[in-house]
Amino acid sequence: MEKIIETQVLVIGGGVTGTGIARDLCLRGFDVVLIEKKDLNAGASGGNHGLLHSGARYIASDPEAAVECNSEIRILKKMAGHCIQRTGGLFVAVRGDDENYIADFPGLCDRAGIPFEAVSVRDAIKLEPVLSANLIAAYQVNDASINPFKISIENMNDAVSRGARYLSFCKLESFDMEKKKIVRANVRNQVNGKAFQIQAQTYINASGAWAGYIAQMADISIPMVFSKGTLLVTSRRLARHVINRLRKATDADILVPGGVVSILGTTSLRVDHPDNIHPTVDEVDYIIDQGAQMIPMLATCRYVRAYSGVRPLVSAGGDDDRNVSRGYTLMDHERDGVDNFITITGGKLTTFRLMAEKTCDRVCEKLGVDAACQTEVIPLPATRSGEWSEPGIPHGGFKEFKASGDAILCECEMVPASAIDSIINSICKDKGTPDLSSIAVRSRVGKGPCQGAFCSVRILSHMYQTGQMSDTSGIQELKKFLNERWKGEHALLWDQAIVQSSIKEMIHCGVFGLELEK
Amino acid sequence: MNLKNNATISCDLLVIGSGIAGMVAAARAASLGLDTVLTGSSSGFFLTSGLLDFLGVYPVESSQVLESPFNGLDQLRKQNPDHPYSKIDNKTILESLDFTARILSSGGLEYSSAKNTNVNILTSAGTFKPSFLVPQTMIKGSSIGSGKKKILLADFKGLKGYSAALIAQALKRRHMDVTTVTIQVPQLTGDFNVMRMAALFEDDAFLHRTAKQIESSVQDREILGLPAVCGIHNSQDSMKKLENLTGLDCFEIPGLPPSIPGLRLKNAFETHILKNKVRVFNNVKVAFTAFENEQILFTTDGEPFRTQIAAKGVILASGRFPGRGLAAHREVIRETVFDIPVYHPQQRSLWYQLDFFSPQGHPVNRAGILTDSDFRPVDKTCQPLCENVYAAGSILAHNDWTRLKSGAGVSCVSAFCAVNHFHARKKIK
Amino acid sequence: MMFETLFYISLFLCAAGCIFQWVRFRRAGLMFKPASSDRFNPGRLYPNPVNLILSFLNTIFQIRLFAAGKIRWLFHFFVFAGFLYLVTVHAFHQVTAVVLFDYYDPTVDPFQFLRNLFGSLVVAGCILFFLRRGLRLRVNQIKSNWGSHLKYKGLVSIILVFLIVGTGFLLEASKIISEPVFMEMVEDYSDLEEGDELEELKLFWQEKAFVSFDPTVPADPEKLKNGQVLNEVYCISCHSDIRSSFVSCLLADLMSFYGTVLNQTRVDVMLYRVHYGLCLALIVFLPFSRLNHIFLIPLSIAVKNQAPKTHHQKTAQVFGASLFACTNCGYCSQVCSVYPHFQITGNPDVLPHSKIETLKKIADKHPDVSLWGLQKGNNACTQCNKCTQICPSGIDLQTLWAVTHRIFSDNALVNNQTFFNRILPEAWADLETEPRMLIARQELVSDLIEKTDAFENCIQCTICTNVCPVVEYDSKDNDYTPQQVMNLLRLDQKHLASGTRMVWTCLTCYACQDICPQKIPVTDIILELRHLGGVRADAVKLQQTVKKRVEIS
Amino acid sequence: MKLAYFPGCKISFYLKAYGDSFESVMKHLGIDLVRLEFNCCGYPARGEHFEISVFSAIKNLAVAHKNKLDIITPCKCCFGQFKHAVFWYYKHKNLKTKIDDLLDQENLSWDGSTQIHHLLSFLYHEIGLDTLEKRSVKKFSGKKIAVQYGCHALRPFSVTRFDHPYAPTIFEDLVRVTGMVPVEWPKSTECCGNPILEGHKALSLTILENKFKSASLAGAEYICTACTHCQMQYEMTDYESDIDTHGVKPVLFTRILDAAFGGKTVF
Repeated sequence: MEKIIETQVLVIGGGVTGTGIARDLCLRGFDVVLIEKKDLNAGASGGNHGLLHSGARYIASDPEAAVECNSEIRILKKMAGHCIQRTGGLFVAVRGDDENYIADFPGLCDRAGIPFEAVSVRDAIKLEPVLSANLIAAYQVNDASINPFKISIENMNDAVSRGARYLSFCKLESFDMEKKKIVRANVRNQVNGKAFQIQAQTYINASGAWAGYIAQMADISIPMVFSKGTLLVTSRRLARHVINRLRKATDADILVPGGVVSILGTTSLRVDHPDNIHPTVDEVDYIIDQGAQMIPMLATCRYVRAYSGVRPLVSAGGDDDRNVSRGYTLMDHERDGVDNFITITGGKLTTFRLMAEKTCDRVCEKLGVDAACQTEVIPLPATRSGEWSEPGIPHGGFKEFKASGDAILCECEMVPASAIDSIINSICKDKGTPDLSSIAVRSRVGKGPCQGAFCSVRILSHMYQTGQMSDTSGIQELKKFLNERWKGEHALLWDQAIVQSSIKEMIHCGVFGLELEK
Repeated sequence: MNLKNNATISCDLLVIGSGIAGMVAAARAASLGLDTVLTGSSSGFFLTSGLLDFLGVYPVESSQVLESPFNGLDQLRKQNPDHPYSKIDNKTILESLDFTARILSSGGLEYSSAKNTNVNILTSAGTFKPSFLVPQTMIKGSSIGSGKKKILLADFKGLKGYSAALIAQALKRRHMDVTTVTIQVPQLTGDFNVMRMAALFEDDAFLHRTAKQIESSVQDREILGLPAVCGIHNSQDSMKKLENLTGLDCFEIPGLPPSIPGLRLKNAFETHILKNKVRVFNNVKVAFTAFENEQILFTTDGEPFRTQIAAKGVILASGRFPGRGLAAHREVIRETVFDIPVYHPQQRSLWYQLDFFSPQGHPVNRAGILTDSDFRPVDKTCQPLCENVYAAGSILAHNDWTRLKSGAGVSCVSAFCAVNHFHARKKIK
Repeated sequence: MMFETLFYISLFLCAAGCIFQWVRFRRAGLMFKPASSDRFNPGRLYPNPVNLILSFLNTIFQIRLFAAGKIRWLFHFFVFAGFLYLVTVHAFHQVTAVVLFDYYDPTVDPFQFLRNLFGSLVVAGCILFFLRRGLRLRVNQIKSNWGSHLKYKGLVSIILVFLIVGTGFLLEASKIISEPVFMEMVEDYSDLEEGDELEELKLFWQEKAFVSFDPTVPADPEKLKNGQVLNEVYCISCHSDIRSSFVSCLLADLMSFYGTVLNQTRVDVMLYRVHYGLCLALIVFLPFSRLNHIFLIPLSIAVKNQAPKTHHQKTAQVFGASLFACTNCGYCSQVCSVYPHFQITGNPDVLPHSKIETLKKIADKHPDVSLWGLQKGNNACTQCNKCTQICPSGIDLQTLWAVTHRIFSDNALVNNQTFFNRILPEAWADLETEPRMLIARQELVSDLIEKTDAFENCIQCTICTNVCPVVEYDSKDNDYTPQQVMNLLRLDQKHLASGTRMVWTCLTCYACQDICPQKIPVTDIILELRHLGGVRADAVKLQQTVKKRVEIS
Repeated sequence: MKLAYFPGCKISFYLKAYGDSFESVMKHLGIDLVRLEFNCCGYPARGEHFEISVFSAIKNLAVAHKNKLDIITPCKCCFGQFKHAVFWYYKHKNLKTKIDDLLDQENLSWDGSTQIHHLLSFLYHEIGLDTLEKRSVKKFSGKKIAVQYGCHALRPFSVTRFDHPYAPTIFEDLVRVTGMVPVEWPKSTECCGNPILEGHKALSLTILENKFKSASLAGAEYICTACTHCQMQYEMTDYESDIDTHGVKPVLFTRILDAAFGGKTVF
């Protein structure tokens, strides 16, 4: 007999939109279940800059999105301030950039109501000494950086604390349809392979790039376009501000500070399928060469990781994916003959709250519930479980925690054993299975220059030693984790990075012989 | 080694690199009566396991673990004529490994092998690694491979990156009879380091206390596995004492760096070569300046105490990327001392496989320096670059040692042979 | 009568001055008394008689000064020896010469000659002094824009001495040429009336002893002969040949050109008053002038020799008055081992003679003291003992610096190592104020923490931590390990790194640096972090000193 | 042979015995020690103020250079500091310019030619073991002694070029000349603890105690030093009575040598 879970709303997809919707619905008093086939932010939510746009980037191509961004960034700064770093942003142009665009910029900003400030070239270089000497124009705007993992974790935590249920590693397999309605969702737990069913009044498809596949299960076709974007993470933070290239939005023109690193991106490459994407050497080289025009240091600095995300876009025809609106797409599938099914896809990290709000409004409408959105007024509470996803800023009281016998397990990002324990606890509380990957989502483990060479073994040993893991899957776990890291590493290996990856290989292949393990 | 400002020293042989290859080369040169200078940093030993592999896996594509390295050697030579082993006969290989074991013994560290067969050593990841020359403190562990022994695994509370439970679970997968015990170390609290742990093993009181803690877990156990931290300077004695105290056979399990067995190896090599009057420039980088009158001239860094070194021959044992013998740039891989052309996959996209644990290994790991049959680096026309420049160790091309499990073997053998060749050539003159 | 009254008044003032100074010295002494927690209490410091005698001999012959600087010794010796004679034999002749020598009279030889001789020694010494000052021959040529207050100290005293001796000579000369004095003498010591005989005596004194008569006595060899006879009858018993007072004689010769005018105005009486007044002024001024070193030096030397033998015991107490024995000669600063420190920073309080001056100010609760500068300067001291060895005043400077150091520590004005020992690195990193000092101090540094390639290659292998003796022995209290400090730099947390205990406990044994497989200059980076933290801490402490100043003094 | 004698700051007050025995040894060897007007080597300012530490050292070298003499010092820290300063002097071009200017004001200059000797390296390389052997009239056969290398001379090797930074041998060889038997003890190249004596006294003394313990375990009767700071640290036992020396006595190498040469030192 298969288990059946009953709920009001089922949210499919644990990205920033999905978790945002879950929280919004909970605040409106709904009973919510969220399923995710992997773990939080496994898709585009985890594969982006972590940039909150001021909107200035879209003033020419998409003025509407620009206005949205401008209002959302204000709300988020107020409501989720602890996930946001108020870095400020710069738009800079270098010799050779389109002068007409530079000239139009102030006017377009004014029209969209986006605050900006012209900065002299000398002042800009004083603000950010890494900028190229070829600078010809600079404007200051209100960009900010956000920790996308933290915002998802916090959203989900808040939702769970308000009664929502979060089921990770649960993949939707099919819908049971009856009379223009979805009556049940068939779900399988990816870890233990057990199937179960979820019965809901409304089903929300917030699976981002996978929205087309989910809709397919309800016999609905969404013309999805997959645009792969690749980003590079430097080993240390190069600039304090978000630095945008002042030109028509194109490749590798944004450098975002993310805690102690900087993130350079991105590219736009049409791919056929959102799964199994990874950065390639050619992309990496291209990004670096482009970025170096704006910030010469990018040509020589060290990168610790590259990663790719897939932008979920709904096709409107045309070839260049950048012309496809970055605005979100909300589809009530009533028009397609399924009454209780809504798809929300597309959009941007910056507007995730707005997307959740609009989606939930539609849910209320459909279910005839009169509840207003509250994410605009109720701040997102900060919890401890999001704490260790903060990039590398060592946490206070180092001495005390050392005196208490705590050991640092991840040296690069200084994550102590106690943090790992508390992360494991919170995963267990969500009925998840703690493993290296899920710990890595919730902390900075494996994200430093060693890319898991040491911390993987240390954390695994720690879990065994403390009995938090006790089966024979240890070696497989280790291999899986390292291979996941490897995806983002192999295209960046030269200079010091190749030294460190060689040492990693020395340990895990040379000494442990893990490649021989089946 | 006190040297005056801008001094010039001359020597028969300059060994660049203080890894296994460099150490063996220096020791061999000293044993042949050559006036030898050794440069480079020996701290890379901390990153090694302390095991001296010879050839553990071949062919790599099929992950064939070799019972005896000689089983795979012929096939390797046939399929890969550029591999360093293809340039040496079996007798010389054994001779050089024997030589290595002897110099380590003279440095106070015993290594042994199991009669021309590989020894499978349990690692702290719970895997078995085929190796050849094995430190005395680990050799007993090879007996558990049969699966008949009743094993007790111990770990120390607070020792990071090592868990008896993890290894035990991996062994259980192989249907072995294994139990675990965790030893408390009151002297060490919090985040302590391996060296401290290892130093404790030289203290008899600590050994007694440890044995006492294990006592109740001994029961029917036959063999005790410990992390490889049992003493720095006198590991064999510490081990013996512990065996007497517990009544169990003991063996060490190598694991994450910093590695104590590696440190012992470093100490043993250094003791031997310093005893044999090799002049050591520790942690000093040399820059090649010129070939002149059959001598090869170098300068060390550190103005104005810069030292000129004039050598009649050079062994280039500067290692790969971690040893800074090779430097990878975005487009190209370079050799750092002479800028010898490096054999490597042309495009960077071909350097690495998508799977980190790909059995055939990453093509970039076969990159390196091509040599003639005497281990002299060759240029594009396959002519030796210089009469008396030799290359040895991991810098040699076509040797993916992490997959082949051939790291130390290639280092010992190529260094040994390169010095022999140099010596022979010098005598003829 | 009036003169005597004035004399006693000035003696009284001098005594009062001495008492005042004694109180001041005691107060300085209190500053340097041992803390109750000190393990070594040397007891009270009083000189014993033997030491006093030894140091008295040193005072007379100025042996220490002779060792330090010959020219300086020369004029000191001239002035001191000459003045000593004048004071004992001339000024207080009633209690010295008159008692000792029954034939004493100031105008007979050898006294008349010796007075001139010693007087001229003093004058010569003073001239040497002025010349040396004027020609910048002064040994202490430390270029700085500070401390002009030091330059004129001692100048007042030497001018006073010079004036006293100068007026003495002038007085003597003016008496020689004085007709009224001559007439008084004739009245008192002869029965001569107006007439030829008197005329003959006058002529003799006019020709042989420069007395200016009005009108001038006409020359006549016959009368002169008679005058000589009269002189032998009446004067010679009390007046040796006037030429043995060689200086005054010379002056009299010169003055006699204006003799008439001078005599009419009774310049001799005037000069007498000036001379006497200056002497009284000297007496009153004595406790406050530089001249008090004549007494303080022997005292401080005697106490120094008295103090306990080991340095550790010595650091318990310093004799307060020895501070004031300093004459600011500057020899100490000249040999100071950390003089290059002063050359680079320009902080005068690195140098001993400036430090003493500042300490005096602290003892006097002077409102304008840079405690910070003094603390920095005193911390730089390497305790090489050179200043103590050379100090002509024999001040126990070595101990003084040690005690000063302790005073600062006791008052929470600690050195940086201790400062960071008490601070949590996180709090330190959060310190909002980026002190202005940071910008003001343009220093050259090794620049390792700014160059990412110095530390970015760290692979977190923890080998450095494994070989670090501090990590080994300080495991309980240590916070970040060496490789974690390197990692903090990678994480752009240099201020946090500079406040870690690791950085300030580092033994600088370079074990980590030489073993690092990535050749990261770990120790050099740690040293630079110390430098960075130190500069920032100095700025913080500078703000504190304003508050502390009140408490310390 | 004439050498400029750089005693360092501490000898004259804290460790007269070292200065006296050093001079006596040099006299035996026919070395003419010249005393010049030196200042601090700059070691105490290392980490405190980079410029001062380098400038102090270079100024001393310039003074020696003016007198056309090489420098010899019995102190490891002074030796290491000289080397360290020279390293930075050449590496840091702006610093060099500034220092050259300051030297110029005092009519000094330095061209890098001055050789810097430490007592041990001088004895080993310039005098030679044979000469020392010949001069040693008295032998202390069988006495077991642990030698204490000082950190700042040993490391970083690339700067100091003293001896192998982890497996040095010259001190042992020199001690053997006097007939003493150097013991192998793991802490011979470890720090004595002196640099943090003021700031972290307890820790400094713990390190010291462990050194005594280690030497005692190796069977040594004496710990032999050739560094002012090391010796001062070991002599802390005179002031801190609760330090357990495990019966090991610290002794200055020059005192042993002086006694061996038949000098005044009674050992």
